Amino acid sequence: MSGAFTKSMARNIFYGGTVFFFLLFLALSFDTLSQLPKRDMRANMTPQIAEGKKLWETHNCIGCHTLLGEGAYFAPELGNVVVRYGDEGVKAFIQSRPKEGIPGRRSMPQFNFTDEQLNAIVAFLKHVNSINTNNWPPNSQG
Amino acid sequence: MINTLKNPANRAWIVLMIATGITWYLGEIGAAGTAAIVAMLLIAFVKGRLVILDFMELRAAPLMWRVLLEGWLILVSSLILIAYWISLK
Amino acid sequence: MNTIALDPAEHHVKRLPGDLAIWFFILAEMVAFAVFFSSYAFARAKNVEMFNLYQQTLDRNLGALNTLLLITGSWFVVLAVQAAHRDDQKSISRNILFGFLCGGGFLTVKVIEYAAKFGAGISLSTNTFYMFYISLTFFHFMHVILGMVILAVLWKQSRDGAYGAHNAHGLESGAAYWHMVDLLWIVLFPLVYVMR
Amino acid sequence: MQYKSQAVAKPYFIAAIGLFVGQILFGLIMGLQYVLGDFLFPAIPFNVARMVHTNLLIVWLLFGFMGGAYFLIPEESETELFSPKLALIMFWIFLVAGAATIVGYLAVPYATLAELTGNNIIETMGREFLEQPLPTKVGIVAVALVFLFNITMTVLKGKKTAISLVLLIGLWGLAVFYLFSFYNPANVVLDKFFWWWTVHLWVEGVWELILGSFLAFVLIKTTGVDREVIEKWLYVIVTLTLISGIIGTGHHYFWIGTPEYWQWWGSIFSALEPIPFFAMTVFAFNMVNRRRREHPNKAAVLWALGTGVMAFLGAGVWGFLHTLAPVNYYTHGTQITAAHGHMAFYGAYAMVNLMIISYAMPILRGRAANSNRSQVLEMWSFWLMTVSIVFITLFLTAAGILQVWLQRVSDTPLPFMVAQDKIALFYWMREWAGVAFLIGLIVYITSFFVSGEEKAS
Repeated sequence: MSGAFTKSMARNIFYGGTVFFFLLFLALSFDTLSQLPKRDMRANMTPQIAEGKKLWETHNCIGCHTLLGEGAYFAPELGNVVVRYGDEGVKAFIQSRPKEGIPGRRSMPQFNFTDEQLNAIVAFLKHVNSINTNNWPPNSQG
Repeated sequence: MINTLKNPANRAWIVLMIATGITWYLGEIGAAGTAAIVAMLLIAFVKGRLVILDFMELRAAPLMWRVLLEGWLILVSSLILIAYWISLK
Repeated sequence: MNTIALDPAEHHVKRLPGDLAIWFFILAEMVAFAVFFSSYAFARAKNVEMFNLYQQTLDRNLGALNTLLLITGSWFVVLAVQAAHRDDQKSISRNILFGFLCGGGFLTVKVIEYAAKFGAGISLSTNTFYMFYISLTFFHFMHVILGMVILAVLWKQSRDGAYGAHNAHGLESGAAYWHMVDLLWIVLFPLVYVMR
Repeated sequence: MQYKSQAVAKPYFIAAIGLFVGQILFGLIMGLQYVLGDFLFPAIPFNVARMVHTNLLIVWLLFGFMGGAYFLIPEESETELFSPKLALIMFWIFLVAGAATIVGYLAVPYATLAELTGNNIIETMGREFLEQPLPTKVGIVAVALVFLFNITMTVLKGKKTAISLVLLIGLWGLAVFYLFSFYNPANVVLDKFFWWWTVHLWVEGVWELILGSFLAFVLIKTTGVDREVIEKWLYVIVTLTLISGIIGTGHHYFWIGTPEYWQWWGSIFSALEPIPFFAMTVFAFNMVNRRRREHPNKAAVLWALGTGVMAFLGAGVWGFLHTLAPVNYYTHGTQITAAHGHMAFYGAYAMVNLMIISYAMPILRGRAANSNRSQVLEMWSFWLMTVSIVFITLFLTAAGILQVWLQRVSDTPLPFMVAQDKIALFYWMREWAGVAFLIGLIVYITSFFVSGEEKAS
């Protein structure tokens, strides 16, 4: 007979282990939150950027694109799109989407944004591009 | 005194204390390089094995558990050795 | 629940002390540490100069002192288990208490060491060496705390006479965990503080 | 059926399967849009189809979890449900709210939906998987709380077993971590950081407790192995899950603006995440091999074994493939992630729900197990769906490897869409595997309507 195996011991380890690792996770998260101001460029935050994020969300851009690699994988990464196209290029692209799509191609809807809204979106994307992401993505193609 | 030394845990404790002193001393004299690394790993291995066998009392445990724990020690020491060997090249 | 707690050497029964469940947990923890240790070693191989440079800033004396404290703490707990096997009630709780105090000593020394490092503005994000130094030692630090919580429970239970020659099961399980904390430090100390 | 009130599980299971069908149909639409880009455009753009696909998945899994809990808890607690009536009311509220949300997604543009549903009060919409409008989010919380109240009261007045305790912790965790979906700061890094507290701590944390307790319950019932043995292993497995999975959250914190050390913490702990899944597989096979009786419901046992294996492959192996930071640097946000997601969700959560449905449904319909003919059909559907998902995963993995190669690793990286065009063949094959999956699902549903000699309960 090699060692007993009791349910109460297994249960205690479950509770103890869970609490232990959750506390460790909290400690690491706490450190992360204290480090983030140096990395997330919050000092540059403006109402315009916040407005851009809201537009990004209310048009469900993440349903096709990725942002810092998170989202759907149907359309290009946008965390660095300003590097690829430049501010004006991004605006022109969004504005020029045909209402009925492009025959046979993956199509982006025409959202009829105002100039002000387009500026906000670009401000948001530029802000995301400025975040310290440990050099991700590997190249400008995202 | 002799009785005290009959207890394997007491013997292990003495060896562990001395071994720690040696590692510390090696650090103090700035020992580095292959010989120092091998010596320290060897000391750590001996110490770890004493803890496993005499503190955890796995000397008399089913072979599987001895193998698992001692295997862990061998695995970790070897991985460290390999990494340090790479760094010396 | 009750297990045979007789001296196995006399009876030639191969027996794993403590509960099988705690050994699974110990193994899982040791696997995590093994990956961590080798990550350190291989990360160092890519950046030897930096690791060697910053290793010099660590306090080897405090590290060695902590090794002695943990080894001694472990030893006391072995004595407690042995006391349980011969039903020496008083000695059980006394030795657990000594083990606990050694753990407390370890934490105190570690806090002194951390205070100096954090005071110098060192954090997880300072560089890869300090990232590993803090991660490994802090991960271990929390294990010492958990081990001490376990010892505190064992101490309370032993004072209530929960352990003896025929029931050392829980005590052995907690002891095994405490020895693991010791074992991990025995690898960690030379690896992070001394080897170069 | 041992307790009358277990019957409330039935509508939950039926709704779950119905929504599952919807999920697959929208999956097929998306699959086609991958190769015929303007399919259904502009009526159903890809982002809408995807939102419906993933939200239906979440909702049907939640229906399955709730139904499973309503079935399991009375039997474990050896008492009637605290309030079957409340359970039925919540069923209709959740179903109507869910359906209204899906209709909202499809009927009006998302921005209009946001406007109409008070997104301006608290901005929570437009984040992956948490696209639900504010009223739906509040509704989910309300339904979850009432459900938890009902279940918890039942456990409190009855017997407290390990299975019901683990299940309760899982379900409470599910509700608590969903609350992070209400936190959406303008700071995108903070937003993403806590977004994972819902998403990761669900699927690689508390949901696994639900999975483990369902699996343990069905194994006790079908194998007759001692409860004591099974519950001990349940504890060991869920412990392994949480000690690897909680810090494993770090594998999402490599490239989203969070500090570099997560690359180490995340890689190390998520590398351990396959272990609990492996343990679960070994556990399931072990218990079935040690069975003390031949349960007439062979199909349920097949699902139980299947969920162990597929969860290990999908979540464990396919997760490990791209979880180490140096690999993830190249694979992050590519079809590799999609491949892993499909097999992991199917293997871990779709299959465990199908398992509990397979076990409970015949009992709810007044028999120990379905007729042989029905079970044979169900097992066919098991193999059809499982093999299809394996192929979907393999094709997406192939597509992903090529994508990584062309777009990320290459010295002359191709633009996203150029790379996508080059791997279209794999998307076509994935779509056909998806069609096979739908056939499997149709076979599965058919098995409910096949009669034959039934086994008395």
